[in-house]
Amino acid sequence: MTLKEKLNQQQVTEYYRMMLLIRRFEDRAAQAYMMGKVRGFLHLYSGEEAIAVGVMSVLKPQDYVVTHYRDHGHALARGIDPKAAMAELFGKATGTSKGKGGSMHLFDASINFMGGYAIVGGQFPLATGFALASAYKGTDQVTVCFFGDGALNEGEFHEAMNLASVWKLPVLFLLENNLYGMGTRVDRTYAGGHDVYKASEHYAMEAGVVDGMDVLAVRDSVTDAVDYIRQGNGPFLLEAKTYRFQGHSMADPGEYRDKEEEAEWLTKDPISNMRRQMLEEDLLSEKEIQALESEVDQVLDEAVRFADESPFPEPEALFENVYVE
Amino acid sequence: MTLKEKLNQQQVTEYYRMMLLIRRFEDRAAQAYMMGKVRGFLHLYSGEEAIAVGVMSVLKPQDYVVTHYRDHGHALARGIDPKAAMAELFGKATGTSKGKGGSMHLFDASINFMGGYAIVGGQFPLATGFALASAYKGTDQVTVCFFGDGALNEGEFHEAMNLASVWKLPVLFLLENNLYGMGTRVDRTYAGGHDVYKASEHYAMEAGVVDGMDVLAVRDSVTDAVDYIRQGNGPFLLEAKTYRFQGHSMADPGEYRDKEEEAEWLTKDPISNMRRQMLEEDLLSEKEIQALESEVDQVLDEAVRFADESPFPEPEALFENVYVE
Amino acid sequence: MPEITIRDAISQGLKEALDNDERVFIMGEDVGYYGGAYAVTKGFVQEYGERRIMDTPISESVFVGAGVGAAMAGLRPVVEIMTINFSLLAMDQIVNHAAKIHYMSGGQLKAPVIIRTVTGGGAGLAATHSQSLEGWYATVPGLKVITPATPYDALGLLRTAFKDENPIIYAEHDLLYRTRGEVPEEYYEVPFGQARIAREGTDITIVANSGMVRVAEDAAKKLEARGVSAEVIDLRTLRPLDIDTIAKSVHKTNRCIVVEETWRFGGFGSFIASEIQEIAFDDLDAPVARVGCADVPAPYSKPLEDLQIPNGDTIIREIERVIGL
Amino acid sequence: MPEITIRDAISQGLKEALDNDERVFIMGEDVGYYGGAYAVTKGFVQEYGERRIMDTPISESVFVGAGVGAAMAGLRPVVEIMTINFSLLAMDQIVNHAAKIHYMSGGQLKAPVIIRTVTGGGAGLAATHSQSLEGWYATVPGLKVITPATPYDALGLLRTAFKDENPIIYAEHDLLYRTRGEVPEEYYEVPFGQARIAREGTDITIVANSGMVRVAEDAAKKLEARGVSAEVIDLRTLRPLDIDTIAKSVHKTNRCIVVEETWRFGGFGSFIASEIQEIAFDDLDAPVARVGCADVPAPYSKPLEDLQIPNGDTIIREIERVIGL
Ligand SMILES: Cc1ncc(C[n+]2csc(CCOP(=O)(O)OP(=O)(O)O)c2C)c(N)n1
Ligand SMILES: Cc1ncc(C[n+]2csc(CCOP(=O)(O)OP(=O)(O)O)c2C)c(N)n1
Ligand SMILES: [Mg+2]
Ligand SMILES: [Mg+2]
Repeated sequence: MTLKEKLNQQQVTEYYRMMLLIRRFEDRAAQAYMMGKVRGFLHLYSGEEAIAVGVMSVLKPQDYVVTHYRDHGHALARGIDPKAAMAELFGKATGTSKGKGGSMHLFDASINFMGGYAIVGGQFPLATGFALASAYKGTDQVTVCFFGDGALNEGEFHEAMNLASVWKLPVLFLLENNLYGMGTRVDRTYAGGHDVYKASEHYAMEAGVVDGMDVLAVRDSVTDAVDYIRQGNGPFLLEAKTYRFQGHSMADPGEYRDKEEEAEWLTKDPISNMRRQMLEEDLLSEKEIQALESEVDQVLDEAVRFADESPFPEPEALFENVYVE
Repeated sequence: MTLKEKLNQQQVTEYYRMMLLIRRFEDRAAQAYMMGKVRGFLHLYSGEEAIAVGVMSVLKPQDYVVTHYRDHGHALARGIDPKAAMAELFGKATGTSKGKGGSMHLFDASINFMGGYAIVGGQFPLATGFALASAYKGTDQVTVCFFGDGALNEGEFHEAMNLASVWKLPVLFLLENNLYGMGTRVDRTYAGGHDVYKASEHYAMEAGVVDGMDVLAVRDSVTDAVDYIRQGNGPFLLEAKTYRFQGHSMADPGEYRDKEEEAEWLTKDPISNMRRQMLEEDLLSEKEIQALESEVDQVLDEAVRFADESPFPEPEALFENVYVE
Repeated sequence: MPEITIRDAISQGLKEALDNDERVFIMGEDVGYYGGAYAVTKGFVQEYGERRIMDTPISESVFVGAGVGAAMAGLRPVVEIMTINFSLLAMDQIVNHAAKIHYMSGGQLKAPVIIRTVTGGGAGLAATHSQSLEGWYATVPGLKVITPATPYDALGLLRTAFKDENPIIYAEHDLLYRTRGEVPEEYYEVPFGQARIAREGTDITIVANSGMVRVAEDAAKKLEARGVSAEVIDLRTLRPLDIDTIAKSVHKTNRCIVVEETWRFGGFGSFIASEIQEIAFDDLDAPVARVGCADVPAPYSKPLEDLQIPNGDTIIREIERVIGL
Repeated sequence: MPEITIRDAISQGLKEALDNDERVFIMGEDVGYYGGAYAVTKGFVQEYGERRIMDTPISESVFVGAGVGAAMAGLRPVVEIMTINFSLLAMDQIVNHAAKIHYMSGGQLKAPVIIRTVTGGGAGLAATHSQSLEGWYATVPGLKVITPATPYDALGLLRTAFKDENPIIYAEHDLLYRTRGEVPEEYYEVPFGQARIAREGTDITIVANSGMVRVAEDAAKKLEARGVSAEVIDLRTLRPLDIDTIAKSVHKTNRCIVVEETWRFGGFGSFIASEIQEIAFDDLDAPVARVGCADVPAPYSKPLEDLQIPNGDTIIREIERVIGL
């Protein structure tokens, strides 16, 4: 199906713009990391943008989003301010968490972006809790819980899937299956094989699978899943097939992956493919696209400048926010 | 099928005798508990005897057995000395663990009875370890890991099922589904519903289900499962449907169970049913059975006397066996 | 003033909160139809219904984390972990999530969850079921740790807990549930971080908490018979910790012994001892002494268990050894 | 003598064990084709094959427990937990199982497993990834806890670990991997429970371990410039703990400060401080001082992180404050 048939121009522009913003945000973050401005572990979302953007296009403001450490894409697509996000990566006082969380722990409570969590699987229990709160209050909020294929093997995946199903909680478990958990391919660690979404049968849960390199496909699948959940039917497991275009983190040369496999996935790049399609369908002209791209660059120039120029936290900040007083 | 067609007289006698030994061991333990001679939590295996006896009838001496805190039945069926087991319950120096483990933590390394563990689900990882060791060494040992329906919900169940399947470990996961984890019925906590063994599909594991109130049925199913495992095919999940005839522990009045449900299950008593069948088929006469029963009582008289008369551990024992020197 | 048990005091506090605050609900293993393993929530599900009294699957990590998540989403959950030994399975959710979310989010989010659990040994439950791990939690910034020793405090501290906006470990000692004491009918609260002088004295300060308070009082009585006047301080809360009250007492008595029911080797009491010798160095006529459990896993057998856990005589012996009174 | 890094020393120790003892194998997340998150096992899977170098699913509880089980079944597993922060997910297997099996079985079973893990902060990984939790493990009877600070010790202690029959936590500091030092070509071992005088001095004893040893040495250098001669003691192992060497040193210096890289509030160092003031009360010219991390979750931002973790100046300030040197 063409883009045109499915979307209006504004949507096309928005999705493309957001995917590009994420990709280029990651490029900036990587640069800053090389320059020593970003510390710790830095995990890039490049290649997986269609998922975050497709998911967020469906959600309402009151819905909850929670994810793991590879969280920039989810945060940006959900609407975090790129300046504040970049400042957080730079460890600055103007960062989303005042420099306390860093890349792996982005938060923005104002948009119910409930956090990136760096303990693999740690977000599962929290997600059931958000969903439990919604059910308890009787709202129609949905919680989206992003996780990776590596997290499938943690006990918390099982505990959360089971609890969500028994209690019919309004949560969408969104698996970003990029085939690897660090250096280990999913089929070497996960007994359920390649079609992971079938795990849901074990939990009497509805499930589906979608091409995670196609923002429209993601949007459609998530629309169905979220409708199902919002109608009070309980949880849903959606598997998005995807690939990360970089190493696991900046520290990872990524030698364990097959070059052919990498090349094949690169042809599925959600951004360059959407760009080509927009041109083919005359949705946007080359010039319009370039304008959009340079607008994104400006936003990111601004974000990096803001992050660079912002002050580090004052020493007193060390002791703030340990407790709610 | 009749008993006769399946077993010789010696086997019938053995199985009946062992089931009875377990039942009456539990009765003695309960009495001793009331008299304050057994402390802590005491969980009786009464009603579930056919499983332990059926399983152990299949195993070879070199196989490993591991279980949870409701462990007397497994230990006795595996061949633990009733005297040493009872002494352990009494906290005596002559107990299997010199009084250090108690009812929930029976061990007998000499028969590869690797322990009862009181943390629900705690035995799963250990079981994969025993099986891993066998695979690593290239022996044909099988590990049997007993667990309850309540343990299904722990993350370790998932982690162990997955690991065992991915690594094709020689382990039989033996679920004793007695419908309740303490006071909570399995269908209130487990999304997979009543036919729990189907969970195995998720792990690409073979599985089956058996009437846990019928020692022959258990024996047959376990024979198949163990053959499958010993041939190097990997793990197997076997669900035995059963019921505990007492409360969860001595502290539990058991008010949460339906009286009709209880009455119905009592009609499935593996011991009285086998007794009746033996008489009907003329396998043993009433007199022979009574002789056997009083022999069992003698063994238990002796066990209780031994436990009673044995000394408590000396104070120095407190500091022994903390470390291997 | 009416005399009630600690069990009743806690039940009362929970009911008040359920009655007054619609955001409050209780979840945990067998808190509903079983009535709670220690009967604290007996009758609750009948009174408040399944929406507010939720039996969970046996899956400590997910239901503790769900409590944290629900708290982050605006509710006031009370999560019961049946005993503190099982909290090891939820430790990641407590230490890496509950305790850190406020800080990592730069103060954007908070997790006001009350985690009730049962601590202590002495009931013949052996090594896996007799631990007092609250000292570990007390070392984690972001958590508060409450250990009531009287009905008055149990209720007063619980009321404070419901007003506090931070994650709280509320540890109830298994052997104290039947302890009786006076509780006023008028409303009162007991603030966190204010130790209680359980008994006044002039010759030595005995610092204790939870189950050890009555042991300390026993020692104090025996010392009195010898003409030694001991002051007993009940810490009430381990974090916040009221060092001032201890220091003030030691300023008067010039001698101090810290008593706790966990392994003396590395126990939290050593922190108190080390703080006191630092703050009150010039006041001390003798080193600060310490009493804790013998450095072995908890044994099952009664005579051994009696040796492992401190009693009044252990304290007196230690005072003789270290302080020479 | 050749100079090598700690990373190489550990690799060498592992290879020796793999070469000499067929029962030794290594398992953990990404220890194989990725080469280990900290590259300690780089090239191992190519050299020893998948049978002996096993990539596990991300499921800490089961693979740690499988190590315990395999050890109980006669093997000598080395289990790598990528960082000690993730050990919270395996804590039940470590604390309730590995540590207690020998005792609970009355000495029948043993679990000689080496759990290698990475500890410490300072790398900008923020609150969930910067903890030093080895002090908690050190309080658990049944475990041994090893914290090497030099290449010599890393190798020598590892060799000893392979000869020891108990479960061992071997904690490697993330910032020490590149630390270089001399390591003899001849075979040697470093026994457990024997602290090392890292630097001799006469005026004050600084007790440290792991990453804090070089920090202590830095302080000592600065103190020397002021004319204060500091003795630095490297504990090497937290359990067994060599209190004698410290006491002997304090007998000479009459002053002591204990430094550790975990929260000062309740840190294991307080146990050392409290022991020293007890044993060496009459030797002390000033209270035993303590330095640890600021009582907050680890912040991401560099200036804050630098404030949270002790450095040479922190130690000197504390000496001035408490001891007044
Ligand atoms: C409990 C835990 N174990 C291990 C790690 C180290 N670790 C960080 S990311 C990762 C791989 C996760 O893979 P996956 O879930 O597939 O997510 P992806 O990185 O592919 O997006 C590992 C092992 C961790 N952070 N937490
Ligand atoms: C980790 C953990 N959580 C909770 C408990 C308390 N507990 C002991 S037995 C039990 C129920 C287990 O039920 P199931 O597995 O079905 O075994 P059954 O008692 O029916 O044989 C519970 C909740 C425990 N021992 N360990
Ligand atoms: Mg992945
Ligand atoms: Mg059950």
